[in-house]
Amino acid sequence: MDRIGKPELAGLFQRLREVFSQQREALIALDGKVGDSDLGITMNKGFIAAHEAVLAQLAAGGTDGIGKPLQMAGMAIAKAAPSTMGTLTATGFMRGGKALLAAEAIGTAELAAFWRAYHDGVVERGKAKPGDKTLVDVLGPLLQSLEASAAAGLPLREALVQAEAVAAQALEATKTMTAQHGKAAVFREKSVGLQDAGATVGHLIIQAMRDHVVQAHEGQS
Amino acid sequence: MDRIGKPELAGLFQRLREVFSQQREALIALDGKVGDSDLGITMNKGFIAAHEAVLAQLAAGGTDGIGKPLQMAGMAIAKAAPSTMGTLTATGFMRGGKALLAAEAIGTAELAAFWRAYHDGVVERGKAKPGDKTLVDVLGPLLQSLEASAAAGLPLREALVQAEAVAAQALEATKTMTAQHGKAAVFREKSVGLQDAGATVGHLIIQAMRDHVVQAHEGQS
Amino acid sequence: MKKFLNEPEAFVDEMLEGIYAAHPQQLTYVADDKRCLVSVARQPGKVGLATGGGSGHLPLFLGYVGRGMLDGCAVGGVFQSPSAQQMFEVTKAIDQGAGVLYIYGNYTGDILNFDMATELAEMENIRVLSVVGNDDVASSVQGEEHKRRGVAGIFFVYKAAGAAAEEGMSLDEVTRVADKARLATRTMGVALSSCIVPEVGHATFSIGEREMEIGMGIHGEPGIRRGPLLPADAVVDEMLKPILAELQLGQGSEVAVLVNGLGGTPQEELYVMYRRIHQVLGGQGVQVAQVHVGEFATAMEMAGASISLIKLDDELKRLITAPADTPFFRQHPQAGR
Amino acid sequence: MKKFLNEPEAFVDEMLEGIYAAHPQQLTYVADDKRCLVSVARQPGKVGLATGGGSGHLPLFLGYVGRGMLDGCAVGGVFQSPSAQQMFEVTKAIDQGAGVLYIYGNYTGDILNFDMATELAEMENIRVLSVVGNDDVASSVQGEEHKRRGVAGIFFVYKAAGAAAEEGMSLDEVTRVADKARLATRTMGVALSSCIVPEVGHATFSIGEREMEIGMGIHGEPGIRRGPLLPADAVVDEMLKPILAELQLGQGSEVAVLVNGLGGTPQEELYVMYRRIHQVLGGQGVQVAQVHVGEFATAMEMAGASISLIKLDDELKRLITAPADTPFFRQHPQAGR
Ligand SMILES: Nc1ncnc2c1ncn2[C@@H]1O[C@H](COP(=O)(O)OP(=O)(O)O)[C@@H](O)[C@H]1O
Ligand SMILES: Nc1ncnc2c1ncn2[C@@H]1O[C@H](COP(=O)(O)OP(=O)(O)O)[C@@H](O)[C@H]1O
Ligand SMILES: [Mg+2]
Ligand SMILES: [Mg+2]
Ligand SMILES: [Mg+2]
Ligand SMILES: [Mg+2]
Repeated sequence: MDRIGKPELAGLFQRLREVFSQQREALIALDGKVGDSDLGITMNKGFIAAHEAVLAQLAAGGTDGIGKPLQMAGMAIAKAAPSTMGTLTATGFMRGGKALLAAEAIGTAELAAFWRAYHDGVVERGKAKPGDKTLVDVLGPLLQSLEASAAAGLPLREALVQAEAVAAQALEATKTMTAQHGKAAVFREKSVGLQDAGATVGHLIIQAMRDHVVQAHEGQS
Repeated sequence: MDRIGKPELAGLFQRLREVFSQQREALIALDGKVGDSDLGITMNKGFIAAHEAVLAQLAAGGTDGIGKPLQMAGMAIAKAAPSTMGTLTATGFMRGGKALLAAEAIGTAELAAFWRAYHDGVVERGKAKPGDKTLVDVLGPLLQSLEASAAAGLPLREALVQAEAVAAQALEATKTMTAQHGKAAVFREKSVGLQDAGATVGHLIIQAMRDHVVQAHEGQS
Repeated sequence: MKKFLNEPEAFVDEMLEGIYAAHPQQLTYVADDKRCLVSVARQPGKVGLATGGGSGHLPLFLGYVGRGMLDGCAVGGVFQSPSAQQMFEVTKAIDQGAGVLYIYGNYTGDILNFDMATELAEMENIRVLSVVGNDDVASSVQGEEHKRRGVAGIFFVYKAAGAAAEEGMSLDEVTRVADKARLATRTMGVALSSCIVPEVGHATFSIGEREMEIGMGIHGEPGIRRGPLLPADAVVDEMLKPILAELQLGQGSEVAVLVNGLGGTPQEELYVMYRRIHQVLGGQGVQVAQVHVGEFATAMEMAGASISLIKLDDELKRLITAPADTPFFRQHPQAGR
Repeated sequence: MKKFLNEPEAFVDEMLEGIYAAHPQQLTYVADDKRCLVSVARQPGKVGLATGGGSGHLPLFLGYVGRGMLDGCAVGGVFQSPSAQQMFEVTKAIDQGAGVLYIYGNYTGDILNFDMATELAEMENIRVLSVVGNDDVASSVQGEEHKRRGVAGIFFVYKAAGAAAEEGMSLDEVTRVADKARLATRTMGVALSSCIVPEVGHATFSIGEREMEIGMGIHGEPGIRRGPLLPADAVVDEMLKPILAELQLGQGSEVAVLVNGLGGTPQEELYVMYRRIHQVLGGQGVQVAQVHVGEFATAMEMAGASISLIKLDDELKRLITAPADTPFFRQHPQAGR
């Protein structure tokens, strides 16, 4: 699979829903260390709503591009999970979807455009800088990797494998940072050594995208 | 010692104070089973106040009979311990003291008169009947014993030894009764098998009187 | 013992110092004794209303001293009766020549002392009557109502009697009203955790992590049954059952409702309970004229709640909805629900 | 989990059903969404005041919707922000053409959503301004006030802004007043036990049987120091110190005081604390114009308390003491302390 077509969004969001259902307790625990333990709950809710919104949008048919269901997913997350990460994730999907309103399917270039808009939306709303130990610290490297892959004309599968690896590394790097935003910020030094919870969500999303494409690919070959 | 004179009240109330200080936790525990755990606290407070009131009354001198300091003890208990047992004990000492206003010292006849008034005051105020599992179930037998001793002309020491024994037995008998009054009443059947807390206080008072007289006697002999 | 206190022995007096410091325009004390609390305002000719009882139940008892409710309160130690002398001092201070009504809960210690205080007051030619709250349906069976404890429902008795006195009714009339309110009120409680008496220093009773006790009293007196904590709706249904039966509520009856937290239960949960009460009453065609949800009669930090209903006639409705302004309870004119 | 609830997921909506059932003459909702709560009364031409935030803090946030305070509130899940859409629905409903002021606490989730809601409102030509409460001195150092959490002190901001809107001030004026109240307010909290989020089902944090945490936030955010539970007076002294220093209170300053229970602490203990506050303020010649003791901003069943002070000038004093009538806060005209 070199492109994610509109109908395949159902499977992708099904996977995202499953991932955040499986990761519910782990994210609760992670957010519990320097936060309020809600991340697992909100992400779980958010991606249930996102999956259902995507299904509804696909069922409605219509000739919209692939961006529309992504926007709808974002709006559903905004409604179902209005926490920090919920709102940022919602903003990400709404902006990313908007960038792909005219696109038919997602190839490497479209994926880079999606994550560019996603990243910029999150930064605009949350005002976090690189190194602040947030989601942005995964989104930045992830985006650079995808833009490089797009420039190099890499197929979607390779681009995602690389991007996931970069995101995993970037996630690991958040351990050395000191939290500057949200609930974790008050823990200051205590947050050092811990992996950022929001960044973990960022990584899980790209990981799910990679797994979706890789698996579909394996199914094909 | 065949009579308790006015100056010896200081020692008697010192002893009562000590008894209720020592029995504090035991009475808390006893009242805790079918009550509110306050009995040890209130009796402790009550007899500290009674001792001090008696000392003050004795220090003031005056030619009053032995009843006056006993009344003052009762009033002090009323103020310091306005619980059920505090108020009943206060009523007992006030009424008992009133009965001895003209007496110079306490012999067997005076002791019987004291406890007659004590008993009647408690019954008038609390309206408990024999068998209701209250203080009254010790006061009744105790009084009968003392009145019999007085009629028989027994010396104070013997009268007290007998009265204490009767009270101890009567206290034991409360175990078979079902509580009808106060906080214990709601426990009904659960109260069966347990020794009544208020009756225990009645027994402790007569026991302290006996010990006071017996010990003074041994000191003399 | 997780409490904000200094010396446990000083707890009640320090609390009272805080009360007087916070409400100097409304509350003061007499006889040089902080535990003899009276309203600053005196209304000449008005029947005096006094209450009294142990501390540890705020807003009970002293919190309802103020305009439209009570005139004075004798304050006891935690879960302890105040003394007869203290009650008598309050009585003397609030009597305006029209006599004084005592409204208090059915506890032996309080009864003994209020009886003594009545004798003291009568010696000074102050006419005193008493109404003894016994709203707790869990504390004794029907036919033995005189053995029942007084709990949160006494709030309605204070409110009705207070408004009646404010209207200028005589002592006998105010007493009639108070007694009518008492007879029309029923309460049922449920406890989830124990309280701690400061001077005792440990929990009054123990209860399992997933247990509740239906019918428990506000000092931890035993209830009707202990069992696994049920869903809120089931708990409410069980609590309402005897209340509805005894008050003989039906189509067209009108009530006021009090959902009372015992001290450790969040208000959110009380509203979850009220939701169910409202459903059940609505289902039976019972009209709700007024609702109070919050803390009205607590047991220190006990987790738990009680539900009180008062069946209203026109007179009680008028009095219950009349304005009031006390440190712990304020109701604007024309306060419906 | 010792809670009165049915399904944990239904907790907030069932609580809201209880709220609407109990206060039908005061509160209703819009957009067919119970979480979009608004006052029944509309005052034409008045600046609209909206708030919003997580549930689990009653009376915060919705409890202050009513005459003399707020017009609407977007209600979130327990400790969760409501959504931007919900805030926007409330905004549309309460706007009377004079614009809307958002007053809410400084939490990232709330900020993100209120910012989104502002954008939505502006697209509909509703002018919206925001004042973000950040009264918690424990949550960041001086000079970094923008990082501080908003806690119970927001009550004073609501009260001042609500009275200002009631007086007919413009959006800019009401905002000026709200901001003045915000800048004049400081809060410090202390926690003795954890709370339980229904959907999580266990304690948010653990704390020793004889420990306290000074400066803890109302969601269990870490405080300044954890240590053995000290006597109440020492706790109060430690809490007051930074407040007094930052507000630069001295001889002749005038303040209003809020002693707030976090949910599991008996009111008796809050008054023991107020006693000490009164002593300390009196010792420094600070005048107390008004005192509130009770629950104003809770953290479910958390045992603990917070102290808030607002330094008053004539304008703030007038607004703070103006009457109010909301489901959770009533103040008669001419209410002094
Ligand atoms: N201003 C911000 N910009 C971007 N990400 C942020 C910001 N503040 C917090 N985050 C991210 O949000 C995560 C916490 O998310 P969440 O649990 O939803 O927060 P909350 O429970 O406080 O609403 C953090 O781990 C961090 O990655
Ligand atoms: N009406 C009554 N008459 C006589 N004694 C009573 C009566 N009611 C209770 N008592 C006695 O009081 C004891 C309890 O005393 P106390 O702990 O002071 O009661 P409370 O704590 O309820 O005020 C009981 O064990 C019983 O002996
Ligand atoms: Mg979180
Ligand atoms: Mg007792
Ligand atoms: Mg007692
Ligand atoms: Mg959160």
